[in-house]
This record gives sequence, structure tokens and C-alpha cells, in this order.
Amino acid sequence: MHLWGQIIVNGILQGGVLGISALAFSLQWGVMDLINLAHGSFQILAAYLALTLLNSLGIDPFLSLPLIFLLFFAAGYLLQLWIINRVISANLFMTLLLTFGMDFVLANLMILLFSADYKSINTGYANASLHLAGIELPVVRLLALLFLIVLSVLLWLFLEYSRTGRAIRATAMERESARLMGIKIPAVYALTFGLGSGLAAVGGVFFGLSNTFSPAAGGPLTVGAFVVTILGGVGTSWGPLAGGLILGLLEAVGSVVFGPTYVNVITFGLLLLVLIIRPTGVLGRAAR
Amino acid sequence: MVRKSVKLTGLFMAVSLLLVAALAGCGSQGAKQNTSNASAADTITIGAPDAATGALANEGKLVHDGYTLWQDVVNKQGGLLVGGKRYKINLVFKDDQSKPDNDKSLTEQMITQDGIKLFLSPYASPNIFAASTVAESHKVPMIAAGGGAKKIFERGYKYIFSSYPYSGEYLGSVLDLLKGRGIKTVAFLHADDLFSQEADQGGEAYAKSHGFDVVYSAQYPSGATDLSSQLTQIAQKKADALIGTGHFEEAVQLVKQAKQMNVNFKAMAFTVGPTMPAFAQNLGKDAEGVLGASLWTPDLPYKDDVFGTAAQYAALYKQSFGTEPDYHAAMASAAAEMMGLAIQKAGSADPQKVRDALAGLGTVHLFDGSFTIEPNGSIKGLVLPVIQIQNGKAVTVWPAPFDKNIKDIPLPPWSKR
Amino acid sequence: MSKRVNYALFAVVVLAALLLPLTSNDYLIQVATGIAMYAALASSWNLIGGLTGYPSFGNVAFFGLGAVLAAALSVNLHWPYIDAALAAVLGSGLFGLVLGLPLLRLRGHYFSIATLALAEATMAVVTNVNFLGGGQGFSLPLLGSGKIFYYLMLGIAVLAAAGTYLIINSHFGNILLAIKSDELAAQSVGVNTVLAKSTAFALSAVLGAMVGVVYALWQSYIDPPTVFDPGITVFMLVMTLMGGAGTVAGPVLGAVIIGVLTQLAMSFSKNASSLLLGLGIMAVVLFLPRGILGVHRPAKGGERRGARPLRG
Amino acid sequence: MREVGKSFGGLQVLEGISFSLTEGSITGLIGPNGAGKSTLVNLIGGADRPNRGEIYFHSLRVDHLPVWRIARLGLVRTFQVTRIFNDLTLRENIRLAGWTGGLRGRKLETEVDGIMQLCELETKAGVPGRDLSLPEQKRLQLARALALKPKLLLLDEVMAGLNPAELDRAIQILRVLRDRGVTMLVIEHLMRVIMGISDRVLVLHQGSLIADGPPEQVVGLSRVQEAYLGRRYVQNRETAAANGSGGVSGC
Repeated sequence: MHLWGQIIVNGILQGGVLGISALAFSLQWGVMDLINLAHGSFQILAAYLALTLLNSLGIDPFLSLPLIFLLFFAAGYLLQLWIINRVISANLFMTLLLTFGMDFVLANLMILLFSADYKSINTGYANASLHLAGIELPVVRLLALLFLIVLSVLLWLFLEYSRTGRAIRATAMERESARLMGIKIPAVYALTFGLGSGLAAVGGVFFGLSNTFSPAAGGPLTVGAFVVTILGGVGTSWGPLAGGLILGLLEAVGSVVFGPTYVNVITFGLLLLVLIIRPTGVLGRAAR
Repeated sequence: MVRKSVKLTGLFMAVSLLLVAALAGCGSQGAKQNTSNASAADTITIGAPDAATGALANEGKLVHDGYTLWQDVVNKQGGLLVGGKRYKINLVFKDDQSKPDNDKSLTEQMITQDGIKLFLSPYASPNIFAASTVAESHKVPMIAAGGGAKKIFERGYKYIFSSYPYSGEYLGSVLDLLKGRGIKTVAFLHADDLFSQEADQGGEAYAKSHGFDVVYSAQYPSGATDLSSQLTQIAQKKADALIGTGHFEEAVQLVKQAKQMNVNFKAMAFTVGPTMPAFAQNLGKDAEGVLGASLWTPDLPYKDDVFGTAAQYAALYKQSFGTEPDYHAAMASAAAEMMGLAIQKAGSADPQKVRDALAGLGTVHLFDGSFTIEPNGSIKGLVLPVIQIQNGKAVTVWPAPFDKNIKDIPLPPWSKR
Repeated sequence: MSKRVNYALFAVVVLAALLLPLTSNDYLIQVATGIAMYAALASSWNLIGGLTGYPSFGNVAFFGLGAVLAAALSVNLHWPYIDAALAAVLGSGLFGLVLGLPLLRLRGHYFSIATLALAEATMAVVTNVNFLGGGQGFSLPLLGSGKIFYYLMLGIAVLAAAGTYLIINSHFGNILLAIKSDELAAQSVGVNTVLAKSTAFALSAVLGAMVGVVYALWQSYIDPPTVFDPGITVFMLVMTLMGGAGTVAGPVLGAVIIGVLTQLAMSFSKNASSLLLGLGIMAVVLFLPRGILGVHRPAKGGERRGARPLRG
Repeated sequence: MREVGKSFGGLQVLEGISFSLTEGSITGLIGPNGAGKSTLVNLIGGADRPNRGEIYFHSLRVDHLPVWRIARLGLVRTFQVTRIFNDLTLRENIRLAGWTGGLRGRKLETEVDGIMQLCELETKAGVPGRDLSLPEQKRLQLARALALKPKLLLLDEVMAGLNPAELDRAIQILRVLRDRGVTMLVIEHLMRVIMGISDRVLVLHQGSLIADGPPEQVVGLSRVQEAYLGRRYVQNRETAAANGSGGVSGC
């Protein structure tokens, strides 16, 4: 086994898991300037849903993924339309408060629904891996990376070339002008939050496949999404991919060079540095 | 200027007064309820802040169930026999949301508003630290079940007791087992919290003094989700065994990633993790052969008057809660039982008398084993078992004679499973 | 006239708070200590978040650092606690001042994340430095009755509220509000905004650290996950926004409401207390979106800035 | 100001700008939209840094000083889009500037009163910034700048959107200021204003200075008219002049 080759691969694959979890967070932040503190709990809820479908109906998570995406899309759409839109224009931080409350509610609901037990989505291939030239490639992590790349491309195509996508981008750039152009802002926001919720669900299923989870696991996921989004840069479809890879590689290499106990020092130290030197992230637009 | 207007300050006053009134009202309501219970004069009330929600909700529930089982069994037997009279046990639980801060206020609330004078602890060392300071300052005894941090007992407190041995002793039995199985090199990986650090330091010291070669030792931040690079490194060091001291998620993650990375060990052992039924459920057949440092198993040959044998305890537990008990639950039941013994010895539920009785219990024999209560409130002498996952179940493989149950050490490589 | 009534009300509130221990209900005192603590913390957040318009997500760093430094100095170097506390408060204030310089160049969400990273990085460093207790934390001797801590926390809370009042009605307060309205314009009228912001940040840090040093002694055991819990910052923010950001009484009111709601939720429900609390917060946001005191000023002149487009 | 250049990304916004202002004069800066006028003000005021060149105020180089230092030197600017302090009252807005201008106590209050009177804002003293009307905000901006005791005032379209009466009043104020010895660089779209008050006019077009001189002279230059009004207009006019049918009168 090549030590460094394997460690680099580990970092890249962890980057996929981190990135796919941040995709939704980045989208919601970029378009609506909304920081969704319940993001992690959304993901955990999706993992529970996939697990329930697997255990009770025997549907493989990858088969149920489209269904889960749609369910979360619908739920997110309605949540934004009925609740979040009521405060989103009032003040930046009211949405923070609202999603903070939502996080409490979701986390506690999951305890009531699924108990506090640790779960993981344990399919036959969950711990399998491919061997390639002396390097181990865990299947689920590899798929997470592939999904992240594909979803990033799809998201980019959607935002760049579809009519709806362009409306979303216009809204993100200049809300007032977009409204004057006849774009229905509440509908665009609902769509964005729905899309974000669907993407969060996809990330959540991957988290459930690659990690153990419990209702309380959402908080660290939200913080992780924060870090990845900033590292990659808010407001680009490729940000989560870039941020995920940077963070994954950094943690993998840093934890070997300095010892795993310094991983957080490195991660957050670097985050601070990036923010101070280039606050728009690696791929973000130049400072305004 | 509208920054601070009279009207708003008035509103502020009114709202605060209303809320304080509500709080006081609620508290006194609780107190009334309990005094009416106590006025029946045949009930002993014991308080227990517990983690029903939050990050510790999982273990919190096990502890909660362990306490509850003792209450139910004792009450079914007609109550606790104290000085010839039977008293019903009434356990009062309050959710601390897994936060130590709340343990302080809840313990305070139960002592001063609800008039509760006997306590079982919340789960986890930091929470026990917090709750025990309140118990100490009110001079009411608290028995801890859910944290064996040595630091808890090094503070010179007089009202804190425990059913747990020190965290640093958890790994002794595991290493004894490995010693006899030709394991020479071990890798230690531990989380950065108090419990994990103490357990790891105890384990590493024991390993070095017992002829093991510690080829790798590292600390990772609690909640780490990717330890694959550490496993890659350990593989390079050719460690025979991996000993992980952290939390449940991390133990599961280490086994998952060891398989994914195709890192093979002759043995894998964890402090927290394998003993919980969720471990085998989460990992399926990949959990096979993994060792767990435990504090109790249903196979142990001990018994007492309340629960009967360890096996009978397990049956009772399963009947009540539908799952097999793990050591968290059993140790909680044992802590509750210690409280019962002390009350009986004291002949009353008076907190000072119960505390003195606890301090003077000496060596006790319960369904979880025989142990001695030390002057600082901790316990000594408990023989710690080791379990191994076999066919998805935790099987006792230590101490002797259970070592005949050991299977698959050295473990077959992942490719041969 | 209205000012006089305000002073009178302030005096009545403080007097009532001072007399609370006469009820000799220790539980009430315990809860009140927690509320006073959060009132002080929320007021400290209000200085940088509410007045200056810089939404910090990392103020817990100062609280935690204060607690850890005081404990480290008193346990490891055997300093008298009062000396250790003073050093810890000064140290944390300096820490805030120095780190404020680069961080306060960032705006909006970027500042939020940077401060969050600051808090997490501080925790990670503390966890790895044995002198600061490492991951094992410190246990401190248990001190007398809870009343002492109640008065200490109340003292800091009153100090924080009075300080906020003085600042709001001073030239410095005007500078902070000007920065919140429009920072470039503030610079253009000759305001050294960097100095003003850093001062506000450092004051916020000093207050946070004061609470931290008292907290360490009150809890008698502290470890990094407890004193650097990001949830503590979130509570400061939630309480301030709920009560009314940029006001004197807002953070205090928010602390009282959330503190009492938390206790009520825990008494009423065994396993759904977080759910009730969460619903309570959502209800306040939906029905009182401008904070309870209703004079909440939207951050940065009411405009939602910093929205960035998604691009390929 | 020497050889100042500024580019954003690949876009060259200003190129080789050099000029100096005479103390106590009013200089008009004109140019079509996008000519770089506001960028120039941002560079002088310190809100932006030039990529090339140097800017001096008296003999002090200011192009790398922070905005607030420049303001305290007496080099004061206003903004094209009004930027006032919404959370402060009108009086506090002005007083803040007076304070950083070095005034304290009684003197400060007297000065603030005087400025409010000059700008006819005394009735609005207690109104929060956000509740002022647009003309009031514009005048407040000017008042705030005055409280700093400016030596050089950069006025970026302070008169846009005012009605004729308000306009006259504003011009009046500028004249009073000039009489007090304040140097001014006035950016304005309204030719009437520029022509009426400027001692000298600078014309900026596509990032370069294309004319510099007394107003009457500058406005007569064909390259200025071309920049402003388009080539065809100038051609028409030249044809018309050739035909002997008179010219335009200012605009």
C-alpha cells in the first residue's frame, strides 16, 4: 500500500462526502442569502427516511433516492412558501433564528419518531471497496464524489441554461431588478429552498451510508457545510466540490503530518486565514 | 429618540414579572405534587436528571431504563423494606437536554422546590461534575452511573458515589485477553474528551507494563467522521491489534473504514461501542469478532436479592424494554440498587444518614459483581468482563472460564470473511 | 421626564433582582443566576452584533477563554482566583482586540463564519494545550452558596446593561451606530472605524470573559466542549434578536424569556422539551419579527446585502 | 494628482489623469456616464486605491491613507447615492462629523446649529436618518461634510434630483462656502450648475481627461461636445455653423 497515495485518495474521497453535504447549503446561501441552521437536521431526516424505506420495504437507498429527493423538494418548497418567506425579507438574522428553532424541532421530532439510537444504512456494499493499483477505493465514498460532480454539473447547467435557472440567478444578483423584470420572488425562493432541501436529502443519504447517525448528528454537519461553502466560495456551482476537496485533502494530510488531534486547529485556522486573505473563497467572485 | 421608551420598559417589566410568576408557580406546583406523595409517608422519592434529548440521548435512555427497572422491580416486590416497613420508590426524571448547565439547575430545582433529597446521576462525566456540585453544596447524596472519570472523585467531595470503576481501568481485561492470544504490537486511537483520555492513558500504561509494544498512539477530536488516514498509517506500522477509546460513532466508523481500507488486524477492541446492541445492528457481519471492554454482561455468575442472577436481570430488562441490556443499563440499575441498600442500612431516607450508610457499605455483592466502596466514593474490585460480537450477539469471552468462548482471534482478513 | 421614569424602572428592576435571594428558593436563584449570566452574555453580544451591526458567531470564544485561562492560572500556577480572573479578563480582551483587527474587515455572513471559525479554532487549540487543561478540563474547588454567584452574575449583567446605556448615549455609541448604518460614510466623516469596531469587539470580549471566569468557579468543573459550545453564541444572538437588537433592555428581556421558557419546557415535558423551545422560538420569529421591544433595526440600513449570484 | 490610473479586473477605468486644484476655487468635473467620475472621487477620497500614480493633498501623499485619515485632513467627500446614518438622528449625523472635525462641547453644538441653519435643516433635527426625504438627505450629506471643516470638498452629484428652487438654494450654499475659502471639486450632470459656479472645468471621457479650462472655453471645444453629445450632433452643428445658422447655448 502506498502510504501517501492512499492518504491523498482518502482526502479526495472525504472531500466528496463533505462536498455533497454542502451543496444545498451553498445554494441556499448563494441565492437567498439564507443560512439554514437546520441544514444538518434535514440531512439526518433524509438518512432516516432512506433507512426506513430500506428496512420496511427493502428498497435500496439508490433506488429510493429520487423519491426522497422529490419528497424533500416538496417539503422544502412548502416550508419556504408558507413559513420562511414570511420573514426572509424582514431581516437577515430573523431567518437565522427561524432555522435555529426549526433545528430544535426537527432534532427532537426525530428522537420521538426514531428514538435516540445510533443507526446507519447498512447495505451489502456499504463497506465494500475497489482495489486499484494498491489503493483502496471505498465504493460509497467514490459514489459520493461522482454524485457530487454530476450534481454540480447539472446544477450549473440548470442555472446557466434553463429559464428557471436564469430567473434564480437574476434573483440572486439583484432582487429588486429581478422583481421589476416580472420574476415572482417568493416562487423563486420556494423553488430554491425546495431544490436545496432535495440536494440536502441526497447528501444526507450519503452521510447515512458512510457514517453512523443519530438525531443529534445534524449540528456538526451544518458546521461542516459552513466550512466547505466558505472554502469553496459562496455563489458558484463548483464551490462545494472545490471546498470539499480542499478540506478533505487538508484534513487527511494534516492529520498524518501533525497528528489527528490537530485537525480542527488546521481546519479552522485555515478557514480564518482564507477569510482574512481571500474572503470570497477559492472559486468565489473577486471582492466587490 | 426611540431607543428606549417608557412604554417598552414597562412592557419589559410586565413580561418579566409574568414569566417569573409562571416559573415560581410551576415550581411550586411540582413541589405540591411531591409533598402530597411524600405525605403518604410510604414513598421514597429519588431524583435523576437525565438526557432524554440532545447529544447524549442514546446513552441517556439506557441509564434511564436501568434506573426505572430497579424502581419497577422493587415496587412490584411491594416496595423497599426499610426498618420493617415497605416503601414505594418514586423516581423523578427531568430532561437535561444533555447539557451540564441544565443538570445544575434541574438538580437544584429537585432539591429545593420538589424537596428531593436522594439522587442518581445524569449520564456522562461532565454532567455528573455539574450535578454533583449542587448535591454536594446541599449535602444530599448522589450515586453516579455513567461516568468513571477519576477527576470526579479527586475533588474531596463527600456526597458523590459511583457504581463505575475508574475509566483508566476499562482496558485491563482486554489486554489480559490479548496477551494470551499472541498479540504483541498494539495501536491506540482515542478521542480527546476526559473519559476517553483517562481510559486510553490507563490502557497504554497497562499495555507497556505488561509487555506489549505500543506502535501507534494518537488522539483525534471527538466526533471525527473520517479516520481512514490514521488506519492507513497504522497499517504501515503493522499493529496486531487496534484499541479504540472514544464514542460509539467513532468505533463504528473505525470498523467500517478498516474494512474499506482493507486494513487487517488480529484483534480490534473498543471501550464504548460493541457492548451496545446498535453496534452489531449498524455493522452487520463486519462487526463479527470485535472485542468490547464491558463493565457487565448477562453471563456473569453474580446475583442479588432484587434482580436475581445477571441472566435474570437481562430477562427482566428485555421484558420491560424490548431490547437486551448493555452495561450502561446494568450499571445504572446497580447504582440504584446501591441507593436501596444504603437506605435500608440507614433505616431511613434522611440524606445525611444515607450518605453515611453509603460510605460505610464496605464490600457489596450485587448482580453486577462484588466491589468495595472507597472513601472517596469510587469503587474498587469489580472484575471487568470482555465481550466479543459473535453472530451479531455480544458473547462474554472474559474473565475465565468464558475465555473458552473466544473465536476468531486472530481475526481472518477482510477478504476471507 | 421619560428619562427619569426609565431610571426609576431600571432601579426597580435591579432592586427586585437584588432582593430575589430573600425568597431563599435556591432553585429560583439557580435559574436566575443562569438568566443573569445569559443577560450579561447577550448584552456583550449586543455591543458588537446589535450596535455595530457585526453579527458575531464566535463570542463564546471569549467566554470559554476567560473560563479556561482563569482556571489554568489558578490551578496550574496557584494564583489567587481573583488575580487569575483579572488576568483572564485582560487576556481575553487583548485577544479580542488583536483578532478584531483582521476579522472586522469582513462583513455580513463572512464575518459570522470567521468568528465561528475563531471560536472553533480556539477550542481546538485549548484542547491540545495541557496547560489550558487539554480535553480533560479543570475542576475547581466548590465555593459557598449559590447566592454569591447570583450576585456576581447579576453584577456583570447590570454592568453590561449600564455600559450599553452609557455607550448608546455617548459619542462612541453614535460612531458604532454610524458604522452599522454605513461604514464607508462613517470613514468619510473622519471616523476611525477600525479602532471603533475593535474597541467594541474588545469590550464585548471583556464582558464575555468576565462571565466566563465566574462561570468556571460556579460550575467548578469546565471542559472545552462545554465552555466553547457554539450553542452559547447562538443563544446570545437569539436572546438579543428576540428582545430587540441595539437596545439596552432587549438582550436582558430576551435572556429572561428564553431562560424561563427553557425551564418551563423542561418541567412540562420529559422528552419534548427541545421541541417546545424550538416551536417557541419559531413563533416569536413569525409573530414578532422585529423583536419584542419592536425597535429592532434591520442590520445595515435594512438592506439585505451580500447576496451573491450563483455562477458556473 | 499625477498620472493616476485605475483598472478593475481587465477594465481600464482611468488612465493617466493629472491635474491640480487651486485653493479657494470651484472646479467642475463633467463627463458622460461611465467616464470614470465617481471612480476618480473614490480614489481621491481613499475609498479605492489607484493602480498607478500618486495623489497629493498639499504636499502630503494621500493615496495610501485610510479614508478616515484623508477626511480628517480636510479632504471631504459626499456620495453620489446618498449615504447617511439611518440609525442616527439628523442632528447626531452632523454632530458626529463635527466631533471628528475636532469640536467639543458648547462649540460643537453652536457649530452644528449654524450648519443646520445654513442648510435649512433645523426643523428636522430630531428625525432619524431613515425617515428623511431625499432632498433632505442630500442636504444632510452636505451639512455633514461641512461639519468636518473641509479644505477641499468633493461633491459627487449632490444636486441630482432637486427641483429648480432647491437647486438655486444649493448653488447659493456652494457660493457661501467658496467665499469662506473652501476648495471644491464638483461633479454634476447639470450643465447649468457647472457653468454657473465653476471657475474651471475638467472633462473626463473614457477614463482620460480631454479638456481643462474655463467653462466657456471648454464647452466650445468640439471634442467635448463630441464626447457629450455624440459625433453626429457635432457634425450637424459644424454643418450648421458652416451654413451660418448659429450654435448651441450651453445645453
